[in-house]
Amino acid sequence: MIGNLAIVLFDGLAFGMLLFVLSVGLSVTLGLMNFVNLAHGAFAMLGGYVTVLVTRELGLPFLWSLPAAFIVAALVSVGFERTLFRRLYRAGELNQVLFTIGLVFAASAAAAYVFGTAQQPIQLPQFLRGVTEFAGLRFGSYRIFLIIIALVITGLLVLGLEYTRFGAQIRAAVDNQRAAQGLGIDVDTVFAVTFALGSGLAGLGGALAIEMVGLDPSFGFHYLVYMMIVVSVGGLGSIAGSFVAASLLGIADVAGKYFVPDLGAFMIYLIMIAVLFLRPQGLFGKR
Amino acid sequence: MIARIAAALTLGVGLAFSAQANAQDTVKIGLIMAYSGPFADTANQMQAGIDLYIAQHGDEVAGKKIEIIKKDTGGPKADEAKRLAQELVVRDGVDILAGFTLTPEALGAAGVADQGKKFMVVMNAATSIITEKSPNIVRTSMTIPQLNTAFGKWAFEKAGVKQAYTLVADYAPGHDAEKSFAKGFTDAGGKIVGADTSPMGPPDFSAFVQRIKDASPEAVFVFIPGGAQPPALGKALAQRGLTPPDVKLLAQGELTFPEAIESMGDTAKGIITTFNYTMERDDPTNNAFVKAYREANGGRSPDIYSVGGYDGMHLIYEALKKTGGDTSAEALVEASKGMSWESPRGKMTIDPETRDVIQSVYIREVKEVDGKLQNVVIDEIPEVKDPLHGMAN
Amino acid sequence: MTTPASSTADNHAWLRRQARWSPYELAFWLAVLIPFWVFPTYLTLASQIAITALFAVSVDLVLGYAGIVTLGHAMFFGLGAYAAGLLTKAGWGEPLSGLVLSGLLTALVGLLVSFMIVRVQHLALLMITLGLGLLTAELANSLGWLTGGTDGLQGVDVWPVFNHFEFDLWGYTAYAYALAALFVGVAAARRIVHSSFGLSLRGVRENLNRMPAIGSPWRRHLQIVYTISAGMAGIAGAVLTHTTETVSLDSLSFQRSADVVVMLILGGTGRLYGAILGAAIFMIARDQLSDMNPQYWYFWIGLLLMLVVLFMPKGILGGLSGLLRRLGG
Amino acid sequence: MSEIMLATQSVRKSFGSLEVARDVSIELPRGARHALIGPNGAGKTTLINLITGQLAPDGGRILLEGVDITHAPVAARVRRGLTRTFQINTLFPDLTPLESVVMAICEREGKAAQFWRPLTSHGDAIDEAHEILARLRLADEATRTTRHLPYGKQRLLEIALALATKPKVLLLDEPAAGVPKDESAMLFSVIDALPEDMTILFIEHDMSIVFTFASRIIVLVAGGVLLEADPDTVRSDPRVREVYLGSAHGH
Repeated sequence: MIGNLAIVLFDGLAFGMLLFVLSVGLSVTLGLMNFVNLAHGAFAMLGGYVTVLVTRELGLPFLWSLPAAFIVAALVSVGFERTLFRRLYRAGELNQVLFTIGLVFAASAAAAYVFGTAQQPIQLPQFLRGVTEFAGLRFGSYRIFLIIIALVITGLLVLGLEYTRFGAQIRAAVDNQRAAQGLGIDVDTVFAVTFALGSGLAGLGGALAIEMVGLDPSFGFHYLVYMMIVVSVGGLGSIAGSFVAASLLGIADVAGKYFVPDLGAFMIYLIMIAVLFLRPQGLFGKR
Repeated sequence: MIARIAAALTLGVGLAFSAQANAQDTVKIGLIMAYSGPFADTANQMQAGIDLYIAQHGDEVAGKKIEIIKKDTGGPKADEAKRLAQELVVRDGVDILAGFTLTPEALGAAGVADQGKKFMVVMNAATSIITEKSPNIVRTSMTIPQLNTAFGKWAFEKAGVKQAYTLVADYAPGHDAEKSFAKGFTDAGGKIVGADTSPMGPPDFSAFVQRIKDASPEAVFVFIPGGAQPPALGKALAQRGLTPPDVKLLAQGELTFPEAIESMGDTAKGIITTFNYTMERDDPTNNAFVKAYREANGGRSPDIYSVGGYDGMHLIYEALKKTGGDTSAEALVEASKGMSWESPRGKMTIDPETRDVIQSVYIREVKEVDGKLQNVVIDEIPEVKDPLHGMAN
Repeated sequence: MTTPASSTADNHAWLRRQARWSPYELAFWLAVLIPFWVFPTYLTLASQIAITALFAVSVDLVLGYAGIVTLGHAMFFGLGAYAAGLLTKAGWGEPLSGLVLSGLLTALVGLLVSFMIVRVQHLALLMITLGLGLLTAELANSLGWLTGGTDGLQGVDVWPVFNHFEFDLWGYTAYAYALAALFVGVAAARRIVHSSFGLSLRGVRENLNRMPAIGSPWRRHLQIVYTISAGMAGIAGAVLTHTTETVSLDSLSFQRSADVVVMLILGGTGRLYGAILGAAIFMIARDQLSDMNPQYWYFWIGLLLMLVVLFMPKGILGGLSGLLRRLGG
Repeated sequence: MSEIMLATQSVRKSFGSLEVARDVSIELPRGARHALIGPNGAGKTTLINLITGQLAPDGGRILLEGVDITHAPVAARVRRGLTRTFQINTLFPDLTPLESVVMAICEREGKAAQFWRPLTSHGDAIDEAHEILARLRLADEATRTTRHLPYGKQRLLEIALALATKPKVLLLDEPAAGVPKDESAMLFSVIDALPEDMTILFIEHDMSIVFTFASRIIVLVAGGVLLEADPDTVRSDPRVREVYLGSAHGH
């Protein structure tokens, strides 16, 4: 029984970590830049298709495709940010919503046109397939890999934001744009780099998601809701918040399905509503 | 200002207003499917089947030209399907309504086929009651009870499974599959030791797979929609060691679609599924169909949706030949009843009473053939009818 | 001090002018009758536009006038649709009373939900409305014995309107029925918007912080408008049930909630007619584009949304009225 | 002795370790024209927030006409006759002054929730709004959108909105903030003309205005009341001088 519980917690955590990698970029851009980027899921989808192309068409190993997914998603997003999104920073939330949802429509259609509507299978390296036995329990190797990646990302982000010059610039620009400009910080560049970082993480998340949840042109819509749940429950702009929220939701979802299968579909939503009703700013939110 | 907008709008509609060519020498077929949205792939495969049939057999039947009009529901959207059916009838003047990848959409449009007296060919949607909604409806796919009741019986009698656990997706087809498999299985003498339904959200099956493992059944029966779910479930089962030969894994054929097998790898070996069409079945009609289909679709293989569309067009063509071009629903339904032909799936007959297909139910197992994993037919249950018709009421 | 140029009589007159039916409005309501004679084969589409427009107007009341951004309003639309459908299944197929009953039921649910809604704002509000909507959809799926699950409700049988007008294949009755519902809905919404209550709602939207400082029980205002809006959305859903005799899970779906908000922003919020225009443009565009290209049409819809944001940030109606004002000098 | 309209009794408030209100006890008799002064950061706006309920005090009581309102919500206090204005314009940018004031009157009269009645049927409210706007020299701008009004007019509208609630006690938080000197004198003459039985407490930095219009002055320093006295006493009090000089040189 204890063993079962351990496995359920582990599986839930792994699923949560996938949600975390997919969402943390959105939390950063929404929290730091006040930009409602519903196209975040579209950048995740882009990362996924990059992985498919790199592994299948170029024949490179899966691990190589991960940085490629990050970089391509980051570069494409920064292109959009420089040319289009930046015009919307002052345009109000509703216009940001309309514009970015329009982008998701267009991206989804483009993906269907280029890659077709079928699911995209990928081949994992041998060491990520199958299971790793530990204390008599069988843990999915890929899930272990996911958890490690998520922990590394969390560590890098927290360190980067707290202890680097650039992190300090981001925090300054968020607190007070004008003051930051006065201090000689190039706010434009800070925003662009932050945006690229956030979208790059989405691309990485999309690449990592294929093995767990598949990839087709509706990915950008499908996972948007889950991303927004993680971001709102965790609290805008909080990396630790996203991490905790994603873990909580992943574990609660799997544990709920395991112990009370009839409530399985409701669990995530019930938790979200309860958390936000009691703490509208999210678990780690400041406002 | 508002008047101007209204004027501009009506002008826009006017431009799009297509003239109602009601020429005597064409047969118009309106296809209603979810070409976009989460079920787009089903529609695309079916469309490819339809296109292939027309390419092979020409677009003229009984001296009339076949004209196809495609309508996207973006669904599952019952109300959209109904509207599109109405518009196809009153504006485009179609003679035949066809397609219908999704059950709610077929049910939504059924009333139009009845009210508008149009022949309606359901090429996929698989809930039993659809054909009971109007005498003008004929189906060329299958029903879920047809496959799974027979499969349940087979599992007990032929595979020697005594007890099984069922896991189905939490939507109407899943519930149908659970019920019909259990019916066939328990009627034969088997025992269901547990039953779960998994939500349609993100495909994370770890909790359900653990529940199955806790129950340590002899066999697991699974029904889930195609797409992202099959590989995810296959992998989750493998991680818990719930794969053949330790545990018998039974499912409807979506679980072992080619993309899913590719993604699952060796863990797919030994999965036993039921379907009314198997791409790998060695048969001259089928081999020719598969070859032509792949050539026309950049290497993509056909599936049951493709065959549903292909056979649906065959039914329409042959019925039109029989009626000599008469497109009235009455004549076409009469012509369809009892029609029998060699399809890529094998022999199929339109049941004159229920207007559903009488066909073979195939039992397949994933095996390695020439170094490649694929579904191999291991048994065939011939001439199976839908067991539910006449029972629901 | 000289006597003020304006008098209180001027103020009365100015306020009356704000609320008056403009000639444009009258022309609009005449123009929507045109399809009966000129485009009789588009009446089913027109009826669904009218239904969606009524739904969008209900969302405009809460989003455009009271500033409650909701991503879960399909909850009420779908509840109304199911209520109307279940009523006919229970043997009462009379449509008009069905509308009223469905509207009352959804208003009641709206009232209950409103106690929760008015305690949160911003992202939390958005996500709670979204969560409640998703929960309702899941609930309808799991109550298959009542709702028919994903297959949809079977056996919906609606009696003729006024015991005389059958819902015909062409959609004459459907369009007339939906249009009448839309007109009544807009007239009611107009009255609400141009009441002292409507003014207070605009106050809430414009500056929530000031409302308590002028003694306003603004939470109660929001509850009232949310309840009215829920009832109106429910009626829109019931009209869909009556005109199509189908009820399915997608009436409750997140996509329907999101689409209606997209249409509303597209047309322009806080203008009532923006909701109607947005619904019409979105649905006509979708119909025409998907006819041309059933597989990839939504690429062009996406492009349309992006272009509207870039060039008409106040929505299409906002953009048009701005343009007109500039042309008029 | 005239009746005490508003009283605070040992009101306390801290943000973390920072005490922003230290046992503040003040009393405003009916018809008072009191000024609340003190250096930046003395806690003047915080005190108003505490009195009107935007902030909840950590301790102490607030009485309006002898009734304990310490825990009443903001809107309830307003309906009892305690209203404030804001130092930073807190207006309705897309409404006209006429609409804003009519709205406030309808809220006061409890008619705001009558969604079935056209606005134009509230004739008395419209007339009263005109009267208030005229009194604040806003009649000519009554139907212009607020966001397009000159800043000085917007400051007047701040007061008009407060007056529409028919306050018994009116707290004005720097009504002339950001207004040029000549205009601010005009603004205060408008305030001075308000009904005599209205109890008024205002925050103001310009000492000449304070000494002209206030009958009594409360000096707040570091969250506590340093002194409450008539203008002459305050003017000559060495501690007040020190605080102001000290604060001027202090940082």
